[in-house]
Amino acid sequence: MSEPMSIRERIARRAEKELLDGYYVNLGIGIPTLVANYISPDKQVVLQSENGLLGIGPYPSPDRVDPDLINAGKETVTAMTGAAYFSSADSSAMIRGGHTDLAILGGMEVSAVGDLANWSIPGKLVKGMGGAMDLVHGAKRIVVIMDHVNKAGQPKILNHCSLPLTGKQVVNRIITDRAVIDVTAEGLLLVEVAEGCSIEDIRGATEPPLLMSETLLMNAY
Amino acid sequence: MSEPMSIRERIARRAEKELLDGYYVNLGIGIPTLVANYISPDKQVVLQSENGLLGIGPYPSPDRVDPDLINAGKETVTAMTGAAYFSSADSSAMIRGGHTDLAILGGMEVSAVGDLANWSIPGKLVKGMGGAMDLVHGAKRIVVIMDHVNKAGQPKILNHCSLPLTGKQVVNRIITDRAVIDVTAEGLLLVEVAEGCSIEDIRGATEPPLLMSETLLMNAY
Amino acid sequence: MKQILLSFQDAVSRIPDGATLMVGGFGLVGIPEQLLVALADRGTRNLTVISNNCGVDDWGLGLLLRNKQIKRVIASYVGENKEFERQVLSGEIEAELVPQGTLAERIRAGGAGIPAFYTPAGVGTPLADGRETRVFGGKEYILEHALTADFSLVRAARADRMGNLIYNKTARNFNPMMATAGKVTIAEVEQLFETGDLHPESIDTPGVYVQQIIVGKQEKRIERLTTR
Amino acid sequence: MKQILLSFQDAVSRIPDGATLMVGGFGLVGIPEQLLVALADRGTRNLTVISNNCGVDDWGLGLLLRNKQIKRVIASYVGENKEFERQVLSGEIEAELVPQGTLAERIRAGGAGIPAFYTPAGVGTPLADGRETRVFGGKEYILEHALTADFSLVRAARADRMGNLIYNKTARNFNPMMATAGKVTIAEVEQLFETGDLHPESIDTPGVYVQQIIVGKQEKRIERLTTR
Repeated sequence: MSEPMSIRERIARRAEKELLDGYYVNLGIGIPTLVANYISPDKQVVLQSENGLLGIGPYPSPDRVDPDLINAGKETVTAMTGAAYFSSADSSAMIRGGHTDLAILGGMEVSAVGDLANWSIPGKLVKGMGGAMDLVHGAKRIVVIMDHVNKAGQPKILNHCSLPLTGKQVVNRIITDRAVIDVTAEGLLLVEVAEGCSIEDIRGATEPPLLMSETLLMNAY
Repeated sequence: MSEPMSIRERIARRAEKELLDGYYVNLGIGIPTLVANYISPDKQVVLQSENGLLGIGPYPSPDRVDPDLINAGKETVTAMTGAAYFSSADSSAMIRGGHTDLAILGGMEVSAVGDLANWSIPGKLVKGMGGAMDLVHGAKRIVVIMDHVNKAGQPKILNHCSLPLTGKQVVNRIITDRAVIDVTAEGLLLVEVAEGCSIEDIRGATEPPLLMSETLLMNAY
Repeated sequence: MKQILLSFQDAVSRIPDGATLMVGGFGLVGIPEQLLVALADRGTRNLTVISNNCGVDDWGLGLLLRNKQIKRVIASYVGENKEFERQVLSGEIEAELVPQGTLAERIRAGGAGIPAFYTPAGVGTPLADGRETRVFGGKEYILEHALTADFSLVRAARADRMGNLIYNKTARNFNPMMATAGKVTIAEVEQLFETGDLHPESIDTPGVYVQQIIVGKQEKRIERLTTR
Repeated sequence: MKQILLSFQDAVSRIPDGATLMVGGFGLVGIPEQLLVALADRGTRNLTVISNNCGVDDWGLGLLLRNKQIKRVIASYVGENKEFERQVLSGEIEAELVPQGTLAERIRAGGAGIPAFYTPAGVGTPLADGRETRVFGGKEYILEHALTADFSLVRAARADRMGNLIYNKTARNFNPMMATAGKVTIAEVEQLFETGDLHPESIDTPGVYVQQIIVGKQEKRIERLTTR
């Protein structure tokens, strides 16, 4: 139990650095939601929830749980001071209209050109796209966080996605337990390598070729 | 001054009969607005204002004027008990979406098939269509109230409108100082004649041919 | 002024087999709990349900799924509802999965007299297969059509006798748009107030959109209790 | 958190000649009074203005009309503004008259990432000449495109430091949509509150839409005083 937790935590801690002071941010369901736990107190970041809340606060103490107050992952939450509630139509207008600085989403597969698949495995799993298909076109920047390889050890960063897409050419950055990779016009660019990994490890676990950043950071997180 | 007032009053009093108990109604600018003054106290009618109010109340007493509370004609008004405020987008959604039982609008010209012109006289007057073009398609029933003839004594109910249209085939009923005329699939149907007018008077002041209602009321109002 | 219903049995009795229903809520939050219980009890069949998701296996729309009362679902998320997922995968239920923002906007359009609009969500995905797309300002969009329903079942915290509704926190979600897009909107409310007791500037759903009101005690089951 | 401006001169100083502005209000109600006075004083020219109407001859947008600072107007109503009507008839000003609901919806679409939608308003009128129309469900509709602006100038009753806005009564009108559709939205507010003083369920415009706030004393001139 402790090892998977620490991988999730490593990814979440690294992803937190993507949140800049003053940002409005949408965190997807799953590991992305965990990022909120690591937000530095010297940043003012406002978290948006698709179900109609701008300003998600911390999880409530047990005596302050309000069953009518949840995030998009259906977890009970609180609202921060200065929050606002609105309908799902207003919420998606906010997302689609480009008013979110950053969305951090989970991923099943990401392609060399930034295609994202994260909502369905034909014949096996129907998760539903929820708000992800709106987010990938609406948020100003899309960061996907996921394990670098799947349970069978196969790459999740592929030349072409095999699963049904969530959006085409929408991902700006991929953060995994092993590396940070940017999607650029020239191709995938390796910008950071996690502690304990070599460049060759990353290359071996990533299907498309990787360009090396001139400012590549080793042991970055 | 007293004669034009009494004509306006006659039209408004007759138009009031179009408002049924429980109706949501939009009254256009001008004579239509006057209709509100004659609403029978035994009917519950909710008046909608395009600028974002459902439940227009009476004009305020001088000491209760709120400059932020006006109707679509920009007159200071009050809100009735049980009113709601909303944006112009929500207001037009309410109108366009078919949630208004009746709209009473002023008219410059109405054609034999129910075309309405009421927003512009090319080269002479630019009034603007305001909410009328939304109302003529959104309200379940459109009643136009106007003088039967223009200042030159010429018919305003015409075979074809000469002025720019507000909407095509949108009018259900015309109420003038002289008659009530329904727009039907067979043509214009005379249903009521006002006091002091004969059928021949109405025919002479109306360009299209008129069918006679089997229940035609003389001296109706 | 609005019809105040006295029993949930009565409230759902006019919903015929084969009706199209919009059902408010996101997860279990803001769902018309007792209307769904009554609908499950009544056994109304062949329903088309438009809702963001389908509750859990034993509560909310999950009750109707379990009884196989639903023929077709338009939703954005199957999530953790195992029975819903099973019925979708086995083809027992027809499911149209729609991006959440598109679903919300299609419902809003239905209530607002907008027959169709363009949105970027779904472009380049299997959702766009065979669909009409169009480029505006160099970007590709999909044409989406409005949704309406025979009945909208919504849940509000407060109502007055004019039908004005106010929702609590994130229980607002899909309820306001659905209230506008149902031919008949039935509001299940926690509390009914006299007209004038609700502030006109705080109304989320003006009374014009609500045809019937029923007061219902809410269990407000929690799907994922998360605390500090 | 949001930038609180201290002078109206400063507030309008970044609006360049040729800018497209959305200006809230309906008649004189809900207009950003002092921002317009400052814009008239500064003499910024060749403006494109999107607003429901254009104030009166000596107040609101009328001040800019009088100074011939406006090149083009997109509005739904000229009404009783004589100078506006004179400039439109003489061709001194380019005026695009748009049905009020279409104007409101185009602005909402601009803020909501909807590039275009269909509406029945204007079908069969000169507004439809040369325009793309389409039949849905046997009824004809016009394709309308979204509107956005370089700057949106809105007026609210209350704001907090997060930029959340609450409007007063019918002063809400076009302000909420315009706040969403401006690249930079400047909110002229009657009162500024500390964060937390406004109720989260009563916010009309969430702070994400507001970039700058300025507190302004409002004259609230009345166009048509009507009393019992």
